[in-house]
Amino acid sequence: MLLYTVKRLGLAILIVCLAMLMLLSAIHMVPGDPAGIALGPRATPEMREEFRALMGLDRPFFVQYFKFLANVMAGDLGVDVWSKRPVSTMIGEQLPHTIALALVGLGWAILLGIPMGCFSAVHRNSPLDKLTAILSVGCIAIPSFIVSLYALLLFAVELRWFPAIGAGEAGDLEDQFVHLVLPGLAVGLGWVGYLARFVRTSMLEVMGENHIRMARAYGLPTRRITYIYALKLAILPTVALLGVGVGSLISGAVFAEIIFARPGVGKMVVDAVNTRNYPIVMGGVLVTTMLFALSTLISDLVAAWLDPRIRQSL
Amino acid sequence: MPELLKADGVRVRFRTSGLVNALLKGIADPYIDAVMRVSFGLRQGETFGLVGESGSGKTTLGRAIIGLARAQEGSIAFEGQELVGLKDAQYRGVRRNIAMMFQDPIASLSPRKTVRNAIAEPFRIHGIAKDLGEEARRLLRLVGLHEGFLGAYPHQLSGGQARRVGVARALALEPRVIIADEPTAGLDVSVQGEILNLMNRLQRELGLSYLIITHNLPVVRHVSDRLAIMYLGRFVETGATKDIFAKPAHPYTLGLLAAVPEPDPDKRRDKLELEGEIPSLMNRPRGCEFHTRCPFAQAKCRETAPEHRKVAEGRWASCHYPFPDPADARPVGPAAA
Amino acid sequence: MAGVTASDAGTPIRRESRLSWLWQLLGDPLGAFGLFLVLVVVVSAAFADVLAPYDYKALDVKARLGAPSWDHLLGTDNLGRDTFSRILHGGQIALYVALVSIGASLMLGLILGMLAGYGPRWLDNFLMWIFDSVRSFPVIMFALAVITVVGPSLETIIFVVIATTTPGYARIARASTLATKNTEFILAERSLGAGVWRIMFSHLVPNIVQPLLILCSMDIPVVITIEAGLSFLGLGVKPPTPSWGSILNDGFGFIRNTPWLVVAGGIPLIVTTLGFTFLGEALRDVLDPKLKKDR
Amino acid sequence: MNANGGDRVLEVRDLSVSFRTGRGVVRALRHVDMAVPRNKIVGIVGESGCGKSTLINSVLRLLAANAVVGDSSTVLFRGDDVLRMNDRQLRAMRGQKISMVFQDPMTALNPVISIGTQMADILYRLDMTAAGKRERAADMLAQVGIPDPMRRLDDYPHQFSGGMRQRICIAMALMMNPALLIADEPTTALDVTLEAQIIHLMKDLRARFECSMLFVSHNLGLIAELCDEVVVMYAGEVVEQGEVHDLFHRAKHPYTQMLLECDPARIEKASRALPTIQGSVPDLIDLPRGCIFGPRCPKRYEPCDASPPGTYGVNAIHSARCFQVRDA
Repeated sequence: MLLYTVKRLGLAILIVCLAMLMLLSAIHMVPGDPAGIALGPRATPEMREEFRALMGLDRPFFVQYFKFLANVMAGDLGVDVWSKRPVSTMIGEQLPHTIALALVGLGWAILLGIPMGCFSAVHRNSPLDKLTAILSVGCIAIPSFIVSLYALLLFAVELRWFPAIGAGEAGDLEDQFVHLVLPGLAVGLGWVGYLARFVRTSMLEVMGENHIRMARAYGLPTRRITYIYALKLAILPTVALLGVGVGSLISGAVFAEIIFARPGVGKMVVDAVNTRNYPIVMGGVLVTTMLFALSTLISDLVAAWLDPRIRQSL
Repeated sequence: MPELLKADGVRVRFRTSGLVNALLKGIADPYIDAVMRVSFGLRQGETFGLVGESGSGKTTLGRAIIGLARAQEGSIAFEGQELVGLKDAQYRGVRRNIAMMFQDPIASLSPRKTVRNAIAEPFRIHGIAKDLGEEARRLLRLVGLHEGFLGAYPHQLSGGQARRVGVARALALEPRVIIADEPTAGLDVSVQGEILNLMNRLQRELGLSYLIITHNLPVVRHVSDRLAIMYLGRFVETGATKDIFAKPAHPYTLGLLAAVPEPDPDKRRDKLELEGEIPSLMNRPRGCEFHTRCPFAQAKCRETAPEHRKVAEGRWASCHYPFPDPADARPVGPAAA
Repeated sequence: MAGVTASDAGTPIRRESRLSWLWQLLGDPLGAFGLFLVLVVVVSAAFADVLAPYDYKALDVKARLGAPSWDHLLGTDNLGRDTFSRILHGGQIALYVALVSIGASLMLGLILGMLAGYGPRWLDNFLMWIFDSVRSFPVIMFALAVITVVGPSLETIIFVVIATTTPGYARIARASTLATKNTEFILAERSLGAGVWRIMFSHLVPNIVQPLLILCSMDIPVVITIEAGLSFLGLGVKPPTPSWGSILNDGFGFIRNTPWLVVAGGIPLIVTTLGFTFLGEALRDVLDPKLKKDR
Repeated sequence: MNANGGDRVLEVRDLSVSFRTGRGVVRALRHVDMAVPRNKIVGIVGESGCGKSTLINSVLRLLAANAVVGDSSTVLFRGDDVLRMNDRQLRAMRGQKISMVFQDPMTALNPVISIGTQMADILYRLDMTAAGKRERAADMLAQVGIPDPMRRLDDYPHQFSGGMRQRICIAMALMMNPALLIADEPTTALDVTLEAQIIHLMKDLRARFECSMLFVSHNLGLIAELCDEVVVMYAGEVVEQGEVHDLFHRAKHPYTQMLLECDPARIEKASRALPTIQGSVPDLIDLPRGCIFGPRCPKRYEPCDASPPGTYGVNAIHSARCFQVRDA
């Protein structure tokens, strides 16, 4: 397990480093003046000069890269081109909202998706299984921003069950949570379907294995076979998948934040793209990428720990 | 008689884990020896059997001869031409002379190609311009299948039929040697006999030499002229088949023969010959590698490894204390009955 | 020669129709429904010029933000353009982006995946590292970063989609290659002396391409969603080119008073994504023998 | 209790099983009659597709969903009809009174649950403490020759070799002291020296546990080695059954005779011309009109083509489904 952790951690770090390299080289790959590209046509020559100095664009690329790495490690993501506020502070303000949104989305997915999948697998080919299949495939197919828009339209504008916009009063947890219900569902709905399908498939696969036949032949109670013998094995790939889910939830969060006018990293980055505020875009993308890498790392490690075959390999 | 194929001190090693893994786990030698310095010769028209349990290295040895596994040491010569160290492109010529039949008859045919294409494949690979349809029909006839099979896909064939197609394909380039890996695996007894009879007829008609890799002792007793018994990648005993079955020289051979149940309820055994399991290749025992399971092991066996030495005319064994004489060896197996 | 004809040689061969999968697909209600939706979308996009009652660019300020009526089936937008006509043309953009980028990802992914799976170990490790890094960007975030640098355009979207979906194809191609390359039939080919290229293209590709094609049909809705999503953020195709996303974006500002714009803009997206997803699921069930038994 | 219930643990009467498939109805088993007497080992032998697996799956009611069992079929386990049991009765029977050892020990154990838990779970019906169950499990492991059993209870299946896993499976099968043990080709996946060890173990255990056994194999040698009675199956029918010595030395059915002749292990003198059985196994969807073995039988005569033969007794413990036995 230790060996696996070390390897997996090393890989995660390498991946994040490469991702940063790609991000940094993006502005160098396009022909033309990087500062001009990053700041857009509205920028004055002074601003470009300032940007160059800020990003160290006058130095060789790899020096820039390692400087950048060092800065990131020290928590310095540069400053906002326009307001001159540190990007890390700005992200620090927005990030909790995005994480809360992603977690609520993930919560919906786990709470609804896994039981749905188990139910389908156990009652395979029953009418309810077919209904769940249609529902979950539908959930996967429909884009999250359509769900957000229609949810906003139906529950907030027409029915007025939930507040339409904003994140709720600061400090009022209940209000904040009420504001999270709708966007969270919109973000997580696709994953409800995806998890349901995935759990169903892996459950069915496990249920067909020889050792389950053997457990049946020994007359173990059906419940114990399903929820201990089969689920313990079928849950492993699902756990590993949850980490990947966070990535797509972050993508979905971008839309939910804009549609429900919520604060968050996604909204901040989209605004920055429109104003050509490259340091914020880069900082925002970097932080979400790290968040994604961290979540896949954690879910992989949890899955490995749950599996004695990996856990006991050193 | 001159030897068509000659292996001398062949050693095949595999890397067991990546370099990083080996470093992290502190494994000094991340290699295992699947085949450990074995030597034998195959004569024209002869059938040589490689016998062993799983992990004995018999399949790896077969694959090393046809160049699917790389021999790190030793020499494999076909008609005097050295094969070890040849590049893949140089091996092509060799592969017209040596063909291989794989263990699983159906899985060794490309699942999306018809029988006709499977049989024509060797001609295409070697750029031999012939009437491929006519060749395919001729080869099918040779192995006793009618033309209706030309358009069939592997999954539509029975095990025996697929095995025949495998034989036809192996014969396509008119090879001198055929390496047959478990030619009867997965076949029922009644079909097994047919495949062996077919291979036997082709051997007579075409003057083929066979290297048969198997764990099936009752079968190998009928089809092979000479045998090598393998254990942990080494030859523990070699010699003429009938001699080995009549009077095994190595305790492992004795145990192996005794482990084959005899289909006669009057001859039930009450004693077990071999206990324990085959050790891991990662962790070879010191001294004689068989001593951990040998009922006759003595102090010397735990200390020094025996050489593969001549114990009688045409017989070699890797044992410090081989069973010396036919009279002393207990009769085992149906051949001795 | 006596006894040439073998005992088990005479069993009749079962023949299967090559098109049996199509009948199976049509026999599955969801698959047939998905196919129907896909056909509707494809036909309406292909014949958009003929079917559209109005020029999608034509402004009619007097009729702006009109409700659905017999003149304008799905109403008009804030500039008085006919939403129905814009949706038909938007379908062209959506399908164009999907086909071009998925085709490219499939080819690229197949080649890179086979290289990783069949090539030396270091190449495998290197390629996997790159794939994992690209995949570690949340797609929309990656797109935003690229758009900031090169500016929004159709080509940018296609590039982003290719860059983000190729690793998925490559990983599957690699996994199938690894699973296939040590099977006996590949070893048998090698033992006959077949070269690397012959093995890769004549034997590997036909055996690994099927899961990739299934993934393609599942990815079309994903790509259409990315295009529409970016256009919704105002970072996709440039106006006045209609895209389903930009129609939604136009409507979003008026969601409280004239919601039909958002409703109408969302319908084609739902129809398309549902159609392709149902079709893809049904195709996978029909073609994947591993899942067949579970039906 | 049934009249014969006293000395017959299992009695299969007129068992017919068909499978509905896309190509048609596969008549996998037809009118199978057989029995396992108390404290006897009965071997079922036959080539692939002969219906051995369908037979044992019927006994345990583990048949696939598309299976149809004939109306007049009964499978009596100590007098109770297994085919007519409800789920609760079935569960009470499985594992407790009938248990099973599967073919492939590598896949028969759950990889994420420790051996000790899997073994103790079988005892879930007993009113015992967890520690007591563990002790019982360790005791069983010791009986099948696993060294240091108490410590190994917490290990997972991947930490055991194939031979060890099959020993564990046997230990699990004997946990509840079942009246009938079904072993489905338990040594096919093992090497020959391990096979010999497992067979040796089964003989050994048989002497210690009073237990009847149904042993399925395609290997005539193992049947001869282990069994008291033999059932020979061909294409879904029992063609011959009898006491093991009687059957091996005085086989009456041509199929049995040829099967014995074909076995290379029984051919004394090394030979390059091995006997075979002409023809191939019939299609179970489209059966021949007369005797099922007729098309391949060298001794076929007029009655064979007209109608299928019944089962005719050779002596009290030996019968064959062949007209020649009737006419003899």
